[in-house]
Amino acid sequence: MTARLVFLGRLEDIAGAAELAVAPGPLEKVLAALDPALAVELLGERVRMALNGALLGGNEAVVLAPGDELAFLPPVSGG
Amino acid sequence: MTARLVFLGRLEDIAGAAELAVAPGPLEKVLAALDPALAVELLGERVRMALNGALLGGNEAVVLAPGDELAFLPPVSGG
Amino acid sequence: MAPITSDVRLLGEGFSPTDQLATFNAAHPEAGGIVSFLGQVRSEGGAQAVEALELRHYAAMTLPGMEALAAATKARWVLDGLLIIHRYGVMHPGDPIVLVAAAARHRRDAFAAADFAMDHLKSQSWFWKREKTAAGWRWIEPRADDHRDLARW
Amino acid sequence: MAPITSDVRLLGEGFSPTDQLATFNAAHPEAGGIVSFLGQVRSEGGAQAVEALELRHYAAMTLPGMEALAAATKARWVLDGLLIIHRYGVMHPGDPIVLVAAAARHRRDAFAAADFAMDHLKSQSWFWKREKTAAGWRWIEPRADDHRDLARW
Repeated sequence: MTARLVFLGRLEDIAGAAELAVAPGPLEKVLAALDPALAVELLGERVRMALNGALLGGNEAVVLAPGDELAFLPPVSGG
Repeated sequence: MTARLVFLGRLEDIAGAAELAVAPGPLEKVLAALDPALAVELLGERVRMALNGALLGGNEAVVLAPGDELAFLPPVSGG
Repeated sequence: MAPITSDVRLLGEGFSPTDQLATFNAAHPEAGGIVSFLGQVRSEGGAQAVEALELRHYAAMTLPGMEALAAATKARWVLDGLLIIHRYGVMHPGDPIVLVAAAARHRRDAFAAADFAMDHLKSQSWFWKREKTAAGWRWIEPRADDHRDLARW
Repeated sequence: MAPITSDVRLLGEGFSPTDQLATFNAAHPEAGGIVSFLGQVRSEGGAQAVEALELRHYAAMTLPGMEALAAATKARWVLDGLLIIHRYGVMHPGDPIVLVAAAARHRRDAFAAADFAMDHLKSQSWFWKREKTAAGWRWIEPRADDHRDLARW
């Protein structure tokens, strides 16, 4: 079973897809398998992450388990 | 031609009418001709007066001319 | 820039706040935000319940005062449009009393303008109110809150 | 006292703000005052005119965040009812984006609650916006104003 990356806002356009199925494992390993241009954007300092709908603080070591959903959230722009 | 007194809010109930035609002349003479119980209410410190739609400051000597409309305005109670 | 429109009405008959607001919204497609306030006669149970409310006005001053308030409101905030409708006469629970709506490019202007107009309508407009409960009709005195609200501006 | 009702919706389709407000008003006869905010896609002319606007949301977080905001708003002011409706998807000039309404016994609570909810929806809710002009689609960055608005509370 895979894990999923979810790209919000302009990150979806950069990734060319709203979601991407990836092999579970440590985040750095997951990112290393992506297009480097996309990986750089995902690691931008204004991009936050949420694991299964819960916002991460930014200092956690993230290891994706099978079925996990990791979302990359650029700054919100208001309704 | 007479002048008119206009009674607003609870003053209308006390006067028993919304308006009263009076002989023109100085205000104190006009009030002296009214029921004393009504005159006391009209002179209450929270009652303001407006002559022909313009609020008076309270220190003017008011002399009613024929056709004048003098309104007695108790404190407003909001919409 | 087109002149700012405003619409100030003193009505002796009931009105539909949502119809009025729909018309106002449709007239202001250029506004990003519209804030409205609807004040209505409260429906409540119990011995203190208000069965009817009467607002009296003074023809020579009430509507001119509302128009002056609208002018002051438009002068103070950047608005696309302003609507002020106020009832007089006898009203019953659920009836609308007052509707204020402000349309503006920026949300904060619309909120502040509607809030300002309501505080002044409530405390400085020429309306006298009496309420009917099971104990009969009673004239309402000004509330200290109204004066505190006014001191905010 | 009956529990405070609140109605929070995230919609992918258009809605009628005045119909929604009419329903909300009818549900709150006990409230003396109802404040509403309607945000709509601006209609403007010129080369910079927005032809379309898209809001994207994140299913796992956007509606739960709006519900948490409604709970925080109800906890902070004394309200009879609260309505929050927000669109996502592609919208065009004149289309409603967001409707917030707060019903309260006291006017000030209704104004503050609607204002608070809007400031937080604008700056803290999980929406991403892009606009289409003659130059094509462009993602919108957060505005400094939104953060200033939030610092008020």
